[in-house]
Amino acid sequence: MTGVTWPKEGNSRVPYRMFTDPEIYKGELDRVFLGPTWQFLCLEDELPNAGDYKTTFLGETPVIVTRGQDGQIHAMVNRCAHRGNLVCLKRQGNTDLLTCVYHSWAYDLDGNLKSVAFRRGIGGKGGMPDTFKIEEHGLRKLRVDHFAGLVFGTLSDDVPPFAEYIGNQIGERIGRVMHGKPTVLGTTSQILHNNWKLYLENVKDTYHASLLHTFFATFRISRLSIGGGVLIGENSGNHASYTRGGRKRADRADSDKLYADIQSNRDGLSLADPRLLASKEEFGDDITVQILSVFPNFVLQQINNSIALRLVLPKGRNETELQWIYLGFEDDDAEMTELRLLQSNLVGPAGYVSMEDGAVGGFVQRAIAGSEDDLSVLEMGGHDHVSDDTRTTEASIRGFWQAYRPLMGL
Amino acid sequence: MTGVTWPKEGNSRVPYRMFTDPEIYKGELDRVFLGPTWQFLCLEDELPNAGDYKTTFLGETPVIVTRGQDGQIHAMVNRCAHRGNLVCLKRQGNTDLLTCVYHSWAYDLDGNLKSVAFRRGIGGKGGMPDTFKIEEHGLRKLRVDHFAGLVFGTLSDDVPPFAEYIGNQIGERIGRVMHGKPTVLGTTSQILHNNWKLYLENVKDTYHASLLHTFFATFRISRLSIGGGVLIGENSGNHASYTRGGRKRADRADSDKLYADIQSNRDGLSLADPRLLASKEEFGDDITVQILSVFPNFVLQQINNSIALRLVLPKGRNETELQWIYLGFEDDDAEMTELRLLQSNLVGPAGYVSMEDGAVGGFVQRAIAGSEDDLSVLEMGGHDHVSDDTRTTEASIRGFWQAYRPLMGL
Amino acid sequence: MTGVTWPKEGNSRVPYRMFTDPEIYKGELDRVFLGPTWQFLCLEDELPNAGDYKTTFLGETPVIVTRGQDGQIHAMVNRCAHRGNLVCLKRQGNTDLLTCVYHSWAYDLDGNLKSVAFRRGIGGKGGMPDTFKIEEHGLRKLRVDHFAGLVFGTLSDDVPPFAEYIGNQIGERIGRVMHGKPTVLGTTSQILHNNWKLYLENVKDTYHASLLHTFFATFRISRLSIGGGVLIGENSGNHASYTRGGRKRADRADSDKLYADIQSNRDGLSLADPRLLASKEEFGDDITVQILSVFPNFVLQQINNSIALRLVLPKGRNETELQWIYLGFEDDDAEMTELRLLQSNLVGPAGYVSMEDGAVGGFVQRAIAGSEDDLSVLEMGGHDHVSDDTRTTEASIRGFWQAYRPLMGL
Amino acid sequence: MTPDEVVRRLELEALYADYAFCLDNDRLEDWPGFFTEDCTYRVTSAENFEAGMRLGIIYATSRNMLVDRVMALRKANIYEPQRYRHLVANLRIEKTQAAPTGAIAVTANFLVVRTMQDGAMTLFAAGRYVDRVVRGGDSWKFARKDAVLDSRQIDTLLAIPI
Amino acid sequence: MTPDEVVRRLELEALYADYAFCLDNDRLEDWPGFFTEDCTYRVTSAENFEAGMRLGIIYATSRNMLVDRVMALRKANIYEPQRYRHLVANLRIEKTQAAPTGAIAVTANFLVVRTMQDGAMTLFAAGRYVDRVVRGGDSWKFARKDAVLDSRQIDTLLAIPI
Amino acid sequence: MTPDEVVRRLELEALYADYAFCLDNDRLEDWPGFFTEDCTYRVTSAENFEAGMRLGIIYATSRNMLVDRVMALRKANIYEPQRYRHLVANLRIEKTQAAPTGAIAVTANFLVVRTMQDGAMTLFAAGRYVDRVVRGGDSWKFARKDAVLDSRQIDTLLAIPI
Ligand code: FES
Ligand code: FES
Ligand code: FES
Ligand SMILES: [Fe+3]
Ligand SMILES: [Fe+3]
Ligand SMILES: [Fe+3]
Repeated sequence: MTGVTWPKEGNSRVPYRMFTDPEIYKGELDRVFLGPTWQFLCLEDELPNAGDYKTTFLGETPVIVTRGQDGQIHAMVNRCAHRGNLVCLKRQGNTDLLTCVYHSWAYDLDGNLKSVAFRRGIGGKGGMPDTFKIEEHGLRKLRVDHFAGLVFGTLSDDVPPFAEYIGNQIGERIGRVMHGKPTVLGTTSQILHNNWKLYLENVKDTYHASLLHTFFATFRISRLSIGGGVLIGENSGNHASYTRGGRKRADRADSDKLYADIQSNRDGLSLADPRLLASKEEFGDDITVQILSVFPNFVLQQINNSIALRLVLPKGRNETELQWIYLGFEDDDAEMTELRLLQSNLVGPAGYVSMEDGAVGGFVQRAIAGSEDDLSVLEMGGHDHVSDDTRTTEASIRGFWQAYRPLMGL
Repeated sequence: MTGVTWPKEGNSRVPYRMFTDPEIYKGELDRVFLGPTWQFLCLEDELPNAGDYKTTFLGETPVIVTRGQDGQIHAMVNRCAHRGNLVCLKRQGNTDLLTCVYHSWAYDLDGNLKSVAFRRGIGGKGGMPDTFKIEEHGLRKLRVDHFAGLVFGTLSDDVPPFAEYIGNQIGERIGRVMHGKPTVLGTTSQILHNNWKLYLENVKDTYHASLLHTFFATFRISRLSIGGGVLIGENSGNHASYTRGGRKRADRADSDKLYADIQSNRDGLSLADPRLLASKEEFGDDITVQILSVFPNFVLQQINNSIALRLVLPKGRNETELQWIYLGFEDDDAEMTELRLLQSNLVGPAGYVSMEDGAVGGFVQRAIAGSEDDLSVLEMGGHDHVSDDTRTTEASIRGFWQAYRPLMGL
Repeated sequence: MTGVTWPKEGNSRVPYRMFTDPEIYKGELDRVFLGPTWQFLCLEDELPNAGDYKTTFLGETPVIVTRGQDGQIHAMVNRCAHRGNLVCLKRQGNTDLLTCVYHSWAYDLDGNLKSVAFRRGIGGKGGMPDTFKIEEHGLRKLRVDHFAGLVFGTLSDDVPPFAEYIGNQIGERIGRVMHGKPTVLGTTSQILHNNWKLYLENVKDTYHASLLHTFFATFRISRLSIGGGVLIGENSGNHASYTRGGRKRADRADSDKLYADIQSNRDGLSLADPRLLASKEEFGDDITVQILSVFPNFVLQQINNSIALRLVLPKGRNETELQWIYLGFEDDDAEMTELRLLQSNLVGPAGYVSMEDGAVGGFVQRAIAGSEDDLSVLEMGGHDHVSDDTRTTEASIRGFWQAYRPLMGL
Repeated sequence: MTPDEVVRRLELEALYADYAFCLDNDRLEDWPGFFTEDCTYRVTSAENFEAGMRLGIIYATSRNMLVDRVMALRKANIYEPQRYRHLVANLRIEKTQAAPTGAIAVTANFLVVRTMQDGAMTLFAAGRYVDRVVRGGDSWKFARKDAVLDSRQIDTLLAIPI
Repeated sequence: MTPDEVVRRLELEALYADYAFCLDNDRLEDWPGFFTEDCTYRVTSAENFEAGMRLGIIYATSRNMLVDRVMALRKANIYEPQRYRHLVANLRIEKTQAAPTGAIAVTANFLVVRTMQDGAMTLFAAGRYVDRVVRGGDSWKFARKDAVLDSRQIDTLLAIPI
Repeated sequence: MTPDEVVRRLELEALYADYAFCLDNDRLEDWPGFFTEDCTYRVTSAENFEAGMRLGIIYATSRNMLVDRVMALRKANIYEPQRYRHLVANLRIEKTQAAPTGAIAVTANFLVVRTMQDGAMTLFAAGRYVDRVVRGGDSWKFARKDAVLDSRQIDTLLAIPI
């Protein structure tokens, strides 16, 4: 689409231009975010009652999600069919009718135009011409699909249903975490000074975790030397990585040896208040960390008992909003809730094992200025993008590009 | 000029791209603001004495307006002929000579270059070559015209004189308001996060007032159900809308019925201190509200006894400065002045019936992101752009596009 | 390279577009700053010990400068060969290895890749393929050259050695000022709201000093009527201007006459505490002010005993960072140091004779909006760019454009 | 500084803290209570203020007008959810003023940061209060308050008072 | 205002000044000392706070957890050199509170400007402290501190506490 | 806190309020009067300050040099019309200091918002004052004032002092 020709090495090389070029970015908004992809809209439980609504985005396009009178969830572009005003101004609320403040055109919760103020004019003067058909002027509707209490939307008619889009393996991995009726413990958001794809690469990057996040290695929460692996979906843009058996501190010596030369290792550190790292077996499979992504911009995280959804919203070619929704489950007892709240110190903008991810993308963005024609190197674990029972690999990042390139014609 | 082809429906459809495209914006700065249009510079009375000057803009191009020794008002581009420095740094002042601070080149109040520092060099060395002709290096001059105490300027030689440009009807409407020697009661300014044309559409939008500004309807100051209409000039970019007889609260019941279903209606509200809405018959024609615009970016407002000039300055494709100059007249008595000051609460950045206009353009700008190829619908009152004695119409907005499109070759 | 055709008048005209056009700016980053030019990196004495490093920029490209184990100074692009992270996050420091925080790839002080974390994978799984050659993945290296304790770098293999690049005359002028082992007295930085070339023009503009900086003329520190001149190097982008005999207040009357009509002259001003202007003969040649520039963006200043380096860094087409490094010499006594500290009030962001330079470029940038097709006039002192013993000339600015245009193909 | 002056200064600092708390925490209904019944309240720009122009962006000549302003903000006007954060500092009591019972001229500097529902923060206003306070029963009230903004420009709109 | 109240108010103002000084001048090791051993410290957003959601961006339920936070910032976490500048003002002592010896509810407004090593300054945070202070020996300590940020968005990351 | 300490703290707060008022309201001619005759005044960056580098962006070693600075700003230097708004808070008096008559080490945090004539506002400076004040007759004066800016970057220029 844009003068760029992809390097012959395929997915193990990425031109830095992909993170800086305004044309690429404009193309993505259209071809990826308004294209054949599923994007997270909300939790079913965020809209319990008819008339509940919240607003979000497909890329930079504002979207309304509602719970209709029919009890179903609907989604539409948040742009009035008259002169383009935002129909919903609040981030969330409850209403019978979606009424645009500009000229009071009113839509039902499915986005159908119901009334046009002064449509017939006043005293026989003014008003809309007879040729105006109210049914031709609804809000633009999204396709909506559900999975494990999560709601996704798309503007594409061609993309397969969500379950098919993610495939069985990834589906099971989502189900594993969403094992109950979710309750929102809180939300937060970060502004990242980098292209959205640099954050996605970071999420899929099983290689960096124990190296960049020295807290991980230092307290032996997760190390590459601990068992684990990465699953890559049939649609290679979807992935799930996992760490196993973190809690049994097997052959510490060995693993320390492996990390000995690596700066990310610090010795002799221990917590004055260890409650932070106390965790409870919740999933019955001894998987202590699972990071999962659905192409293009949704992340589901489980770190011990800390569970969070992350939505990655592009805000320009070198700015990104990272939204966090922290979850518990309805049947959590007080102790479990407290555990989740304490473990939330591990993640988010101030997270012991995530704060670096808020900055590293911006470092890359700054470093590649003036090097748009250079290439990043993605050869860890080879050149392909298949599941593997190691995390010492960049396979799932290559999988991301494998899914991304055809959409962009690259 | 730019890949855009206008929709076949003509002025009753506008591509959202018109408000977002950087090429369109660049084209406007050149073809509209530096083109064959008249733009407000100042009030004659703002520059009472020879040597008085103030600075303003044609689009983004800085301009100086002066009162010359000849008693005439002159205007020039505020850019030194030497190396392009701003000649006037202050927003207003008084001076004999316009001296550039960079190298002290000095211009007279008409913009003619009068002296070049060290033009002959020093001790026979340096200085300007003999080929340098001082008379070839003046400031770029504007054409200036006057109407009812208002001063307008243009860089075009082709645009007809101002009176002809606006036509008789609009001219009378200006004269009606500017019925005395104006005095400035104060000024303010708003930064709007939208394309300048979204604000112009809003000003010309007789349909929105009583719907968006619920204060209007709630206190029955102006309703579409009250008599009124819109005048559209021969140059359809100029308009004046008016509300009649607001003060007699005729058939309140009827009108309440009309507004019954509309959210903008609130019942049972009354002011604890009604002095705010006390107004005085000033114009002898029972017109309580008149909003007038001169293409492309000047607005004259009368709301009861609140009179203000508004200048709409583009500051990028999605930012606009809205400048307000509040007026009274020399022969106002103290009571009338107090009335105008109190009624100024109706307008401006905190105005009871205008604050929404400061935000709604920004809402549209945000809503149309990712929908540049969609169209806004301007069918209220039909498809043409002629005067009508109803305000339930978007005719004057269509008139704006009718005037705008040929300038842009659209 | 870009639709621009240069005016037939040659270097005595400059299209304002050169300061506003995004394409021109992008071209400069590549052709000027990453092209065949030498740019200041640091003082040798800023990196006294092996392992010392600091970071700076070539244009917008981040650079690391190190003192290697070999005692030599090395420079490389500050971008990891793996996935493009900034290798050095701190502005300065000391280290044995340059280790990237993202995945712990480690480089030696010359920029050679030394180790890749988990290169061989773990337990026979993952890791880099055998085809990966560590020696092919170092940091991109700069050529480095030294002159009079100053370190310069370039990414070009073709540009001649630094001494040749500046030529003898300019070289002598640098040596004259850098007469000892420099010590840094302090640093500061200014953000200028103008294109970087407007600041370079200002530095080379011997015509403006006593006119814009009225403090100069008012206190008779430097006047065009005092002896002086400008040297222009064989590479006409390099220059040195000088003022002679400022301290003997010869024919004050004459000179006052010359300045009589010029606004920059103020009479009867004297300092309540004259210590500010007390200065000491330091260079034995009675040159009180010398301003020197090396193409494209380095400045060496001597004003009385105030010595400073200035580095001009582009931060976008209309923003520039101006970095100052104030110097003394190791053998300065306390009195001399105090003298330099007091005289530093003359320069920098609050400098009596430099604060105007921080703003005037921004004034030009604002003034030329909408006048991109107009031309600035550079005819003071004629049309050529040769050395002259007058400062009433713009010859060295024309020299700048003479050096700039071929690089840009203009 | 006499003990009375000490107490007065601290009471006035508390007054401004309470005033800011009211506006920053959506207690608009309490806001008119900080003023006398016949108060004058105005938001204006330094430019207008120093030119002696009486026009205000908001101009009220009675406490009831403040009540009306709140009512309109609650019931009539439409604006996006937003909140302010006032920082009021550098309180000055004009030396020339009479006993704590009399009217006192007070000035203070303020910054107002505005935060929109999506989290966008802007430095919305900087300026000074030029006030006249009087002792009303057991508390201090504003007989006159001019919120003088340094800037002539308002970002988008001014809904919540300053 | 009684003499005791005068002293208490000024002591509390000094407490917040010392607290800000500690964070703004890289004295992180002193920071836990401003809290009681069983303190609760939380950084949260107005949105979460007003929705009664307990989640914090930082959430600590003991002074030792603050010690651990400092240790991690010093030894484990990686972030660019940066500094804060706190402006704390509009201190309010809830009238309804008991004698200076007992626990006192205090609120104050703050701004935090963050400056990076290259000189880039941003308005990083605006909000209010909602605190409970107790008399600990000869000084005041925070038994509970909620730093409630007006914005739901954090620029890049939050390393140094608020 | 003794009654003397109460009075001293409030007098010093008033001093900083008066100092800010002078700079924010174009009373530059009054500015040198806040200093002792042999004062040292400096505006510098935290980077220089902490590196022990003596260089100042402004560096004056006498009140007369401040008088000269004002004269130059009025008569010689050219800069666009602009105004500052200082917010000074978090005043700290070093405990270790002597009686109110002696010299006192005082620190305070400041923000300065700069507003240009067109209305553009920027957060111009954030930082701390590191001062030494002495009792001069019936008022406090600065024997030394270091305005230490957190940022190494100055936007455009620094004309009006901090
Ligand atoms: S824009 Fe929505 S009703 Fe007009
Ligand atoms: S730019 Fe105006 S005199 Fe040189
Ligand atoms: S980016 Fe540097 S090690 Fe991976
Ligand atoms: Fe990570
Ligand atoms: Fe309106
Ligand atoms: Fe200069």
